[in-house]
Amino acid sequence: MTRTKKAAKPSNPYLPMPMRIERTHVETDDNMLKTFELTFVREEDASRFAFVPGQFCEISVFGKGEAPFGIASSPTEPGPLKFTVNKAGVLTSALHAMGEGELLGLRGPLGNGYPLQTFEGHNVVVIGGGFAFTTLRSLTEYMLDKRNRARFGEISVIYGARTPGLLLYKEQLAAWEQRADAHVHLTIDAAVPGWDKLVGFVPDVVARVAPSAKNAYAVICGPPVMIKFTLPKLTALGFQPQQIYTSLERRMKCGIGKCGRCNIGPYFVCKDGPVFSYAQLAGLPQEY
Amino acid sequence: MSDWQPKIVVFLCQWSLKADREWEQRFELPPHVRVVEVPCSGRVNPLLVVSALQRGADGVLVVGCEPGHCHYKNGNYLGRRKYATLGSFLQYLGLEKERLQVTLLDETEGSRFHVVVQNLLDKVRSLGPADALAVRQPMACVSQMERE
Amino acid sequence: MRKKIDKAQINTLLAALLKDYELYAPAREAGYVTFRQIRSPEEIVWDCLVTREPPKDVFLPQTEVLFSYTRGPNGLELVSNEKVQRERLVWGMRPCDAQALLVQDVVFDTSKDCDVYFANKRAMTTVVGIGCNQPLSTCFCTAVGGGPFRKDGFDLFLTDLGEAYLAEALTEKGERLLASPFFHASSKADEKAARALEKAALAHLPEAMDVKTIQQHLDQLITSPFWDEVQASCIGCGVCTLLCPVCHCFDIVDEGTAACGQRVRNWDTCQYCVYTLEASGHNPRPSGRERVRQRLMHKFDYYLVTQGKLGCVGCGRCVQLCPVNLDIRQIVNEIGAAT
Amino acid sequence: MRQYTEAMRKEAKRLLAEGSVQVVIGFAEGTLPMRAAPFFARKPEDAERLIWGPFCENNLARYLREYKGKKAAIVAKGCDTRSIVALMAEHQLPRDQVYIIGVPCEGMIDRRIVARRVPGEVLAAREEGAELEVEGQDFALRLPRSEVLYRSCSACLHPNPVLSDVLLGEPVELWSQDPYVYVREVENKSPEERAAYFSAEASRCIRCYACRQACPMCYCEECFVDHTSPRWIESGVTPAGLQGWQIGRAYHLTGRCVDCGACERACPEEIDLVYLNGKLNKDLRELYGFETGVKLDELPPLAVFLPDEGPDFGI
Repeated sequence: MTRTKKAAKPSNPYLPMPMRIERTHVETDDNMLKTFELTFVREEDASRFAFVPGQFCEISVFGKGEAPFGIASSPTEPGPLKFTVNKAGVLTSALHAMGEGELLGLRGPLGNGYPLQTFEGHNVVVIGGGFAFTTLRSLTEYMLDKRNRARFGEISVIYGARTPGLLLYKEQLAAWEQRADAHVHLTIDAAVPGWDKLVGFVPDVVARVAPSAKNAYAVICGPPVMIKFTLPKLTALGFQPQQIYTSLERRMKCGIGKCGRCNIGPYFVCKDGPVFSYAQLAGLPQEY
Repeated sequence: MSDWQPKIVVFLCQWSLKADREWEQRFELPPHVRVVEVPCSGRVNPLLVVSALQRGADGVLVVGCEPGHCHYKNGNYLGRRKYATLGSFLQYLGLEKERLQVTLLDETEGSRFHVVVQNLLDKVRSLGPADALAVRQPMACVSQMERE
Repeated sequence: MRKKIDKAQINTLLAALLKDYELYAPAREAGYVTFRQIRSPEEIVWDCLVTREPPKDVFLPQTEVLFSYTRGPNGLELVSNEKVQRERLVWGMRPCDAQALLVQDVVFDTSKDCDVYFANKRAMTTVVGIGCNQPLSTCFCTAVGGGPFRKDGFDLFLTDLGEAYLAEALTEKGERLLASPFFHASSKADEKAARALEKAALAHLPEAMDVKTIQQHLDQLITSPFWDEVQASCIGCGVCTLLCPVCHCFDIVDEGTAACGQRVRNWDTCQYCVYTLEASGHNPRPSGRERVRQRLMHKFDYYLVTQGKLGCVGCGRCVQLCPVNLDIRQIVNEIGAAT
Repeated sequence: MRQYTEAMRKEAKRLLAEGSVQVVIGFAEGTLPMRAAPFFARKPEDAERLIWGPFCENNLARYLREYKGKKAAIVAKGCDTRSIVALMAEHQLPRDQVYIIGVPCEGMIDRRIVARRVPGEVLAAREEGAELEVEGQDFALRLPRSEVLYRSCSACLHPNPVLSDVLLGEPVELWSQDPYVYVREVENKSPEERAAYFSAEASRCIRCYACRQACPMCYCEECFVDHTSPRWIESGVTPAGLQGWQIGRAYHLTGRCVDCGACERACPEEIDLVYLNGKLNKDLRELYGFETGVKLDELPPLAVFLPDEGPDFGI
């Protein structure tokens, strides 16, 4: 096999783009989740950056390394890119300590994103739990955008958190609730004074709301235990594995299918995912 | 070489010198002596000593409390075997044994602390830079890391 | 094109090549032979079939600075380390290691998101292979689709004829080497001798595995207690994977402060318990059974899906070096019976 | 040494048939010459696969952590039993959860020394009295056992189990004169030579952590080298990263290492690891008269002190 010189010099996929923290916003009353709004430092990066809901980026906190985060804003939204970060480890703690005006690195967009073309013309049921609602926010906002709304059928959102204070994107949720063309079902684990919406775990709420599987797709993101108990409910409602999509979380380093860390079966979550249908995941080791 | 100054890291028990905090006012330590206060000399993780050496310290001083005066009863004594074995081990790996010093000071002995640091500085200065163990890549940005 | 070089001439040739190339070859290190950079041809150990470390470090250094970063008054400055300064020559690579390199090519040298660090080194390297006249008892290249004289992946291929090497150029880079006056014409008899050597070597090696069947079996074994038995003796070290010529997993870390430092990649392995551990404490591969399964599945199943070939080249390093004699050949043999 | 095999199988079969243990940890025939493989007999009939010989080099005590809360029997030579005692002293292993099948040991054979002493690949090897008979494609020769022992075995002070529930065979006689001869060799070098030696040995490390994983005493839930905050050691195979790992690993075993040499046997890069822990063990012996894993009720040496012991604090 002859190795000839490539026509164009490939760009280096490991070099991050410089980003400025425009604004930060604490999302939850436990202070563990913070949304970072990032703007491109270089104009050429901003113009080149095009993404679909469900894609993610590797955020660099220099000195601490890189970690993957789903893009929480929708491509239809003007202004900065949004990322919501749970304070869990070394990098996210350092990130939480950073403020407006500070510099970060960003690589992306990475991954496949939600299959919007597949969803087109169908009803979409968005199911989320806890802080795994970031790319679901992007997806919902995208579908509800006036330029896109007609491309999709009925849109339902079922979103639960332990307490009202732990729901992300409260303003956004309120805005969606006002719309006639979206069914928004918010739930918390146990009743508290002042909460007049649903009470109960997400799997039970899914059973109660009972979205029809006919001509529909479900997208589900949340803690493993929520997903474990919601899947049978969806199956009972008639959803086939190929109608249910999820976005997998794995430790990812390179984000481009080289470092091997996020391997599940023949897939790399970073490159072939993070969005998969349960039909794709059937028969693979449950390493997620 | 002429402008080389020995870098010293001091792990100072927070209780030792407690009654003589003014030592800081009475004399100023040279800028290349860094004092790290620790809860107890006996509880200093040996990896801290190794880390100091790996980050370019030429000498390490551990200061604990006088016998019988440990705030935790016997932390200073519990540290003794640790420093004896660690010092001997590092020496075995090629480090000059004078570069790791342990001393016990009364809570009023700020002035003696000064002398101890000065003695160690003199000793390390006469030994020259510590080069037995590899130091971490300099924090200054190097574009290429050579790998043999 | 084929030519020949007398063994007496080879060091003179290599000494000349050292002026133009960084040279990597099997050479002694402590009490064993490993693949490393050499400064003089005398360092080369010619009769070592399986070097302790494979030559993968030439293209994917175990520790590699990707770029350095500085945050100064002008914002963020990144200086990439992707350029390769000098041409490299890998001398005496064995066919199994070349097969591994071909697997890594598909991973790294992609049209989208090409790994420029790997690709630049690959483009700047000429690879000279050598056939294996006397395979070891731990060699099983033929079982996994390779062969002791397989030439894919090489620019130039040598066959040891006793007093001389038969040299076949397979690429332009190989032709360039073969143009050296140290090479002279070879004969039909030399080629015949080379074929005889190959035949003799093959007699020492096992038959090809039924790869498709193994893959089907593995797919059925995902939740099987088989893996509990396999992993029982595994101690979870990284010997098998770090020294595997195919395994290419790496970690990316920053060495430095927020103001300035380097982004570095280091080899990593799926056999470490911290490899998949997430900051939340969740571990998708929580025990030895998942980790051992991952190694086997990746090599004997997933690579077949993604590349149409195995992720094992039969070099036998893991067989020789496993501290607890966990033998991948034996595991693969037992897969059929376990289904 | 092979004479123990029959007695071992019988004992294992009895234990498994009675159900008094869930597993017997021992060795089975390896897949290569000069190798035995750790083996886990779970059914009485598995006992037939147990073997004993000069290549049973692994310290099986490292597997006991996998059987927490279960009753396990273990085939243990002198050093393995010392590890078991040390684990008990550190409250990692209740005495009643392990049944020790003690085996007097004549020292394990270093397959790497043998490989270097013969002119080709070793295809078969067997013990014949005090000699090792080695065969390859074009050679067959005999090597004196004493010349091809692991260094830690040549120096061994406890070839007989220090603790056992059943002892197979008769205790062997001690052969070692100076357990720390290899430490003394390095001690006698100049500081520059010692630094150069350590640096050269550490430089070959590939951070596979086989040394750690093979060690019965390296049972930390999270190893210091994997800590993310603080990150104690530089991440790569750089001189500082490798030396930092070797110093940290060795020193964390102070007063805990039993000189079994399992770390060094596991190392694919043949790094001299025994000389590091040997030094720490030698110091503990000379300074405090302490020897790891020989007394059940002895506290780890760094957890205790005597008010008037030396060496005293400096300056």
